[in-house]
Amino acid sequence: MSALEMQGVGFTYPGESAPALVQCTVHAESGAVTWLTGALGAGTSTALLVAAGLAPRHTGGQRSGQVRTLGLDPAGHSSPGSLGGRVALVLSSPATQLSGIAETVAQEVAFAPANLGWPRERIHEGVARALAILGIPHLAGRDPGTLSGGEMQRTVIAAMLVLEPELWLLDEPTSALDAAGRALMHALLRTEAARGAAVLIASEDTDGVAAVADRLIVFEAGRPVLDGRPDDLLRGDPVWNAGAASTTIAALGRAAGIRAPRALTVDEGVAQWAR
Amino acid sequence: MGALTPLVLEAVRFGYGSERVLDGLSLRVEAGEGVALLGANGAGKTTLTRLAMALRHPQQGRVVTCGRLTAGKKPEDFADVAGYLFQNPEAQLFARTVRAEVAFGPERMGWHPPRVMEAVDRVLGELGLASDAARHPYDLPGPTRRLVALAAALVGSPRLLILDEPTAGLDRGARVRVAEVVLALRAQGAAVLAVTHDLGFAAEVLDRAVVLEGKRVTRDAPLSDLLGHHPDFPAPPLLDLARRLGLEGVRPAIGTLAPLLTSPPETGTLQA
Amino acid sequence: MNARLLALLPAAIAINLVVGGLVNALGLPLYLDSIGTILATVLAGPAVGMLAGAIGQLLFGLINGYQWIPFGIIQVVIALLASVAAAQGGFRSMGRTVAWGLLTGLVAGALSSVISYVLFKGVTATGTTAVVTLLRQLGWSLPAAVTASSLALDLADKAVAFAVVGALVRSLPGRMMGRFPRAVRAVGR
Amino acid sequence: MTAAPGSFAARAHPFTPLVVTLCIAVVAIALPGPAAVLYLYAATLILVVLTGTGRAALRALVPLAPLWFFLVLLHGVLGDGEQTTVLGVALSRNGLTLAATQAARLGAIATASLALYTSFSPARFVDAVAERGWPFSMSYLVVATLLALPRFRARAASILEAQRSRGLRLRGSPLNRARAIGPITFPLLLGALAEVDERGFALETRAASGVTRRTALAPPPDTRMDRLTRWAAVAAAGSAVAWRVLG
Repeated sequence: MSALEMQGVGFTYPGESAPALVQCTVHAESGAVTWLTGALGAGTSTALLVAAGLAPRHTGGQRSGQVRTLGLDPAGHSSPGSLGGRVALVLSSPATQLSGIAETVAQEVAFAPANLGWPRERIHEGVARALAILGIPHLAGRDPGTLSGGEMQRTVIAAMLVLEPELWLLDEPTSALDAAGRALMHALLRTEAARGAAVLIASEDTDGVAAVADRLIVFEAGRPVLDGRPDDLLRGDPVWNAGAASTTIAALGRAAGIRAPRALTVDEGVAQWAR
Repeated sequence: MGALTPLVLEAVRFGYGSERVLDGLSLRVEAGEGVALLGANGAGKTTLTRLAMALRHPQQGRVVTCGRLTAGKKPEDFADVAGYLFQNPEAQLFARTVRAEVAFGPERMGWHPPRVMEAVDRVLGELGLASDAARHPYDLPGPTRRLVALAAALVGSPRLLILDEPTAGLDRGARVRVAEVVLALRAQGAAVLAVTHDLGFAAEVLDRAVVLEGKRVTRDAPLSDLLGHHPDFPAPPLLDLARRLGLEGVRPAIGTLAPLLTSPPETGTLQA
Repeated sequence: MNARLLALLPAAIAINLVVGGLVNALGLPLYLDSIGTILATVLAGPAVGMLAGAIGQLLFGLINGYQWIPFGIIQVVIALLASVAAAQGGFRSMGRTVAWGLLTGLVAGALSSVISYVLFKGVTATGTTAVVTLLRQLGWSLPAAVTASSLALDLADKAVAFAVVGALVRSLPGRMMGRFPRAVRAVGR
Repeated sequence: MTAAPGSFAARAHPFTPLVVTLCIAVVAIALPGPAAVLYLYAATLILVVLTGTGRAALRALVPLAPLWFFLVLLHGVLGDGEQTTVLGVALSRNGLTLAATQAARLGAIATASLALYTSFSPARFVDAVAERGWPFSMSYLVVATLLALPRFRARAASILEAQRSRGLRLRGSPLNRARAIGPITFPLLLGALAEVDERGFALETRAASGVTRRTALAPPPDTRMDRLTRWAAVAAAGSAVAWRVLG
């Protein structure tokens, strides 16, 4: 069974006439990193919200089709129910994802486990572990509101990691991270997949995809149009034709009229042009 | 006015409460220059840009923006010569339409309606927002909304453009448009001062690096001397590639590099 | 309580407590300490508005002294009136909105003069008290002076507060409006 | 929100200062006459100094000063009845008594509540509520709003900066100033509403809605001293009310 099964899903936000998802079918497996990309408004963010059940339960609007998240219909389960703590969601703006009641980073990370009623010792151990993995034990006593964007993003991710979720849903999770933070984040996603979690990440920043993702799904107009190994897809033209983008170096190659398959990284680019 | 230096800071000291942020800082930004303001969090980068816009006033020393001493003046006294893009553009959006939002500044400055219309249409066109002119800013996706705020900073054709993290959260298409607009503004003689973590963007549109550390400027050098030669400032991919291909000195942007790299890989010749 | 309300309420309450300071920058004699209450009512119904108003007043009291807490009753009444206004389409046009604001101001002013007379012997927020003092000097009786000054300031204050919320909700983008079905009814869209 | 470290206010169970300050307010309103109320104000001042929140007594003077001034002006200077002369000013004797009673009453209430604010620790309060098994949404709303205030104030300040940088003038005719209300209030309101969705998503994912039993991360001890103090305060408040009603 897949961790996430979306079969022919349609979704329209309230107050909007155009649907955000149309006949959208996505399956994501445990133990793998699945990367979603597409042009602005192609539907990747909505797909994650539908997978989490937040759309339509939270947003309102109309959903059609079949959704099974960890075997359950997420729209029918509010968080304290059977999906509570099993699904992690990380959005691009870390400031809006702080709990609002934590005076320290440690309290911030402990927020969800405390809500779920975990025993105190397990919370303290989990918090220490999550902070260590994100490389921020030194921030444990800091006020989350005073952190830099990158520190806040790491805190928000630690606050999800502490739950040891079975399914990760990440929407542009590295927007505020520098190169080092991004590398750490990508390594974390691999570790989580190795632990057996299903990882879904939606990002238009495809520079790091090939090294991280097992699968790339390209969205266009509310549905997946391409699905394959990132390395194969990113070198070719279809990804561009779908309105999405490949890596910076591939973009340069395309602009320079280089035919597919194109170089993706600087090293490959040097080889491609310096031959 | 065209001959005036866009920004001069002389021996500036500034602090919040007892905490001193800048001390003995001097900086001069000439017309047409593109300056990347770099440094760790809390080094005073944003504070410096606030001093330039008269949002704060130095406790010692002086700040002259476009020939006007900021002392005793308010930010609204500089709205006609300087544009400021705040880190959080949501801090200013209030109007029903993108057009009205962008027209707000020129209207406050008392421009005649036809002139306002013309300037708004021009800047919306440049940023690719023409088709969104009648929409509510909050009906647009986040990245596009940031472009609206940028349009509002650009609409008055400022002599000094201050950008605080202009590309944070932008998608690739929007980033390219911002880069083009900023370069065009510089070509017209305006100075650009940007606080940014996005070194790729900086390498594309700016050429001077000013590093703040310990309350003052510790490094003031061509940006390309810094990128890739300092552990905190790695070379972004396009710059890295250009250097390794021997294209030193070419602006590391897709638009400028691509024409030099059009040869197909089979032939192996570089038409540089 | 659902997560949406947990997210909306602190924002509405903070708006009650912060907008006054923002408008102070304009040097206008307005408190505008009920915008969050009215907004929460229009967007999410009277119960949410009353909760926002009541908690807001409790926190205002915690920060500035408990003596202000009794005025929380006024916040609750404002939420009730705003919900009636919303149900009657009172936010449909600027004219209607201001009329409902004035009505609310009348009620709020009357209530606040009663509270300030009974509990504080006529002394409340400085703005009102200055007017009371002036009227006393002109020979008005204390209850009359308190009532008249409370009314005058509250009429203006609530009219502006309603006008701000009305103008905001009427101009809300479709995407946000879609999330708040009640608001659609209030402005009759 | 910081009491002197190690002081009673910093150590006490969060509900203790809450109950005590509420009881002081009840007593202040119930007590008749200037003498009793002045004693209460004095007792409150001593209490806040002893419990390590003495700063609150000074901070309370900020809202109190204008109230006191107007009380004397309104009742003393402009009051009716028998006159007396203080420092060459003719004042109403009854009015002065009324003003003094009310001033002390407000003084006790404001000082006590600011002392509570000084000693208030959000984390300890959340834990105390969680330990009793009371609804999490209650402590969440109080604490989330208190901690949101600085953020909203900062945002309000940056809105003013952004609009002024675009040429908005805050001075001028009343009409011009009234026209500026929209451009400075709308960004705050729109920004807050735009965030509601994402905040809600995050809170729900982090299991903040429908919490059945939250774990207290570091439950504050509720000592015998705490319980005694609370009962004593409630007894005092009850007696004061009884005295007022019966006597």
